[in-house]
Amino acid sequence: MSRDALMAIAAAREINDGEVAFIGTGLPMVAAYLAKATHAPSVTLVFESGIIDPAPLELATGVGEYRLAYGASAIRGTRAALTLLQQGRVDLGFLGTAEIDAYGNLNSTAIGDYRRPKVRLPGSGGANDIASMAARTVVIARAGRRRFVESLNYLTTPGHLTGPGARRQAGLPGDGPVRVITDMGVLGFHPATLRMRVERLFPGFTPDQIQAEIGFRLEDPGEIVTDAAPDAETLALLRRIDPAGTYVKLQDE
Amino acid sequence: MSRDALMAIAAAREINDGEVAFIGTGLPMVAAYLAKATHAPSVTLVFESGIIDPAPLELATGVGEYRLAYGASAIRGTRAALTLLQQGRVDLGFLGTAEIDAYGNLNSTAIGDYRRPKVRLPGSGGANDIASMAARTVVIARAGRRRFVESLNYLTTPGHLTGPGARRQAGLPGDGPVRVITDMGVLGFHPATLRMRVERLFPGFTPDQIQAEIGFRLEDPGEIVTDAAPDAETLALLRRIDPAGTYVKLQDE
Amino acid sequence: MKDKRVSLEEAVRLVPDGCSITAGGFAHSHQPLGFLRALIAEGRRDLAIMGVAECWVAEWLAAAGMLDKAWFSNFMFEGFGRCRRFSEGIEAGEIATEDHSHFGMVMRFVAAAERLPFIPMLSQGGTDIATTGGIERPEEKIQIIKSPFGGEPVAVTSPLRPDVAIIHAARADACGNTQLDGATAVLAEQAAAAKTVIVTVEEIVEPGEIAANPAATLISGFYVDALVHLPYGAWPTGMYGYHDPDMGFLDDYYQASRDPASCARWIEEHLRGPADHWDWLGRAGVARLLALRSDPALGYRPAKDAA
Amino acid sequence: MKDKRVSLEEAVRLVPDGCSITAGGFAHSHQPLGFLRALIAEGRRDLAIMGVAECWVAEWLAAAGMLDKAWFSNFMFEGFGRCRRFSEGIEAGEIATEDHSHFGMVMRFVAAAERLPFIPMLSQGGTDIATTGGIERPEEKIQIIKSPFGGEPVAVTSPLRPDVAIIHAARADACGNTQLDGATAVLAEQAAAAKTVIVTVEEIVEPGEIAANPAATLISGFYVDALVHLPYGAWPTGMYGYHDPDMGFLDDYYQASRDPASCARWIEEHLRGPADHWDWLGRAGVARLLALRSDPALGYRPAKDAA
Repeated sequence: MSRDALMAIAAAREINDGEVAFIGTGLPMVAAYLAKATHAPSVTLVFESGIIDPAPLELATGVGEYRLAYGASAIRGTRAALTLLQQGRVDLGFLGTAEIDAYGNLNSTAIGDYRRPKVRLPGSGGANDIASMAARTVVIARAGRRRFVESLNYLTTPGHLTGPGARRQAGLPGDGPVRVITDMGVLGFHPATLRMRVERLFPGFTPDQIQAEIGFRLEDPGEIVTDAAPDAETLALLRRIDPAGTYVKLQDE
Repeated sequence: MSRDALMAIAAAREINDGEVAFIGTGLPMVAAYLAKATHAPSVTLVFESGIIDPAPLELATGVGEYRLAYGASAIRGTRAALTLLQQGRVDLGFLGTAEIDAYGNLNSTAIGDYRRPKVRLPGSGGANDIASMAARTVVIARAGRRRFVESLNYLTTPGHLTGPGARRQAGLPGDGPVRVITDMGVLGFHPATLRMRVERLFPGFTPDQIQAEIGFRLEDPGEIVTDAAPDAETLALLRRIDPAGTYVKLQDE
Repeated sequence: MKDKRVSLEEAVRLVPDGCSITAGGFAHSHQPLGFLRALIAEGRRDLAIMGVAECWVAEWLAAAGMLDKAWFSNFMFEGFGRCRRFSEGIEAGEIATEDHSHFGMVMRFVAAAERLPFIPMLSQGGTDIATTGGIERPEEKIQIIKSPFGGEPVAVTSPLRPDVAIIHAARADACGNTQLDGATAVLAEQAAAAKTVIVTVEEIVEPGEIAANPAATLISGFYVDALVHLPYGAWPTGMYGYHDPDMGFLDDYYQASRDPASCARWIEEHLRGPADHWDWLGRAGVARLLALRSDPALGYRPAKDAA
Repeated sequence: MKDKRVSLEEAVRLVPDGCSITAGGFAHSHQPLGFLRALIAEGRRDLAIMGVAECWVAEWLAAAGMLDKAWFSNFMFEGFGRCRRFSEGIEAGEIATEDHSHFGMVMRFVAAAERLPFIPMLSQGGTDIATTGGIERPEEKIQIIKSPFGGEPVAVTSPLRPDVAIIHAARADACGNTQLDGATAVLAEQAAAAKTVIVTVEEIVEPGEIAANPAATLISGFYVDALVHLPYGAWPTGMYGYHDPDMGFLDDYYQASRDPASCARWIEEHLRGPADHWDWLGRAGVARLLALRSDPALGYRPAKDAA
């Protein structure tokens, strides 16, 4: 069983039927089509390029890629897509990141000083907009102490900022991140502190193994669920959605 | 010679070639097509319905009328059309009114108290937007002491408000009215006071005759031009644009 | 997306007494008059309208005695004259008003749709629209503030959210992905601003027909709460690409509206009389309706062919 | 409207040293690379980019040593990785930056286009985007203010106006009424915000062809200062409905860009080497270009047919 597959299945689980989900390239796209093929047939997928609700014949390799446009019920521009976020029409968005802190704040801008960075990263793109304005967000990030850090080099994308109440003071309408899907299990946020804690484990992992890969102290968990291994039908679906394993390899390398 | 024709010709004269003009129903529409057929072939006409730059085969009887859409280079909605005004893309707009004061402020809302009016009029529509945001405007209004009043019942649409500097303080980007075309001649605004004065006379009229039909004292005029009677070619064009005399009768009744 | 199709009767039940409505349309074009007739026949009270140019909706609600309040920018009958019952209702103190420019109304809808507590705009400042309230206190609607960047004065306006938007469009798929041909008026902004959205359409089509021209989709299905298949649902106003306005029928109302008693009889006979939408259209007659049909190359019926 | 057609050489002269540019495009789609190649061959210095997703424009300007400053939201090569010369230029302190979210950039363009001294928006607040300036002082870019109506905190951002917008589109008439098929990225907002607008197009068509689908007109002619007929003007990025991106050619650059010296040679050979647009395309070869052509039913080239 690959970690990719477990992550994609966990991400698909976050999508409820009938919702509007804002989707980026990569694993979230595979997860979205997995959800649509299973428990969420009437989910509406929105992409920052302005493509709404497409029915692509092949997996697209980007949100602006032409094969993604096929069968779309509406195609506009980037402003229109992002305005859906500001309108509160988007229930759920997915995010990736180079760094993440205990409140789920993300850095995809720079490592080192902003004006003279050690590594310049691509920048927010739509991530800040999704994180600010979608009703809720899910972060997808492999565990690791260089990614899960005590203190970000740069806060690109808001999680819960400094904790309860901080998002409202900053004028952000969405509720922020509800899950962080790692390659070992799924983290959530403690309702009182809005800091991260373990919620679900992938088969074979323990909370201590996750903590060892996280650069800050996780809150004590509540009840923890351990996922069962995915069934053959789900894996077959993943294979059909991403036949070349472009985003979701079914075997770890 | 009809007063309609003189007014339409005077209105057409206000349109310069290459400009973008925001046009309403009625006499301004006839004037715009007269200008386009003569000295301003590359004027772009914009209508608040969202129709841009059409080439109608027949005179339309409204800015949202379907025959106006024919040949348009772009069709959008009302927000897009009005946004052109906010963008500063509109050089010139035409306005009509029930009441007008010495500064070119207009009332098309109510006669009497606003909450319990003697006569309820249709309301601003796009007029306030055109008057606020077009680079300049031209008002078309037959002379008369009940129309040209010392004090408006309600200020719907900004002219020069209370005089120099007032538009900037109210956040209005356009320069306001430059002409008021009556059925006796054309009024302008004194550069120092921004109050109305006579600029041009239609054939056979005197400044005193105009003053007699105006309910406030006009500023002393500068140089006054007296228009020549329109030539046969212009009248033929008017007839071709508005064959039924819907908006511009060639003979006074 | 989900199937949004319901019957006209079910859709009418989404408009309760006392609610505020906004309706699509511009001048004599694509006003949702088929729906409105059913609403008037059913009977409602104390409605408010929040409108830009849906003159027929405002007028018929006023004439039916169902209208209490109006937030609006311009209601008049192009080519005829004033909306008589609406205007006289205001003059009689029966309808309270709040005036705006067109852009002012549109921007209030946009602010409501986009969850913005205010939105800056460059018109309305300096006028009685900004300083004379009819329903709201003026400072609740428009203020002139200084830019936090450069200190320049600029008008800001507050959001305005209708309870229900009622829109007639050309076509939609079953999920409510909706298209309209020709000028689109304020439909997208009205649908995005309202809490509940009812769409009536000339045609319900397969999703593939929407997807064949996805740039023309004006209202995505996730905005739509109820979708009703209602051919000639704009009649007697027109539908670009389908049929012209029925100027004769509109004039018949306009003439009746000059007098309150004759107007009341007209409303009773024409709007409350028909048993349903088909009876409403049937009384006009097939020949009359088909004579309005558009020339497909022009999108309208040229004068020489007019009914 | 007026005829806006000029030669590529004339259009390039509209971009002076030291000016700020914004360019159309999204990921590997419709970036104005034909124009950019000519600009790089001609040589400019101290340019600034104000961009949303025109990664190839930013990267090639950086690689050619022509880029000083970048106001932007995200530049990366989807499917490849970082924009190496651009990123390393920042790391070396040669390119100053000002970061935004996509919506933040778009709203600054909208504010500039609409003459608004500020515009409210619901993202960017609470982050280093709002508090860490690279070119501007942070309080010049974003502030959190209280709504004058209800006192709620809301972020406002200031306008940002590029000197020149460079856009590649599908078709235009001679007056510059411009259409693009597929997702339209930020083209309309960029064109409206910039002081000077240059459009290059696959096809110049009769006005009637634009008027046949007037709802698809993205940029009206009065926004356009110069119009250049430049087939394959997006190549090696793609053009929806015309041709796919040339992933092989893009990868060739990406591999070269890993090392400054090999990258400099690539720029010299491929961008400064060709005599003109036709030589630039000719070196790629007709077979290669035609192998990218879209399947008209799909708008792209399906994998089984890919070059």
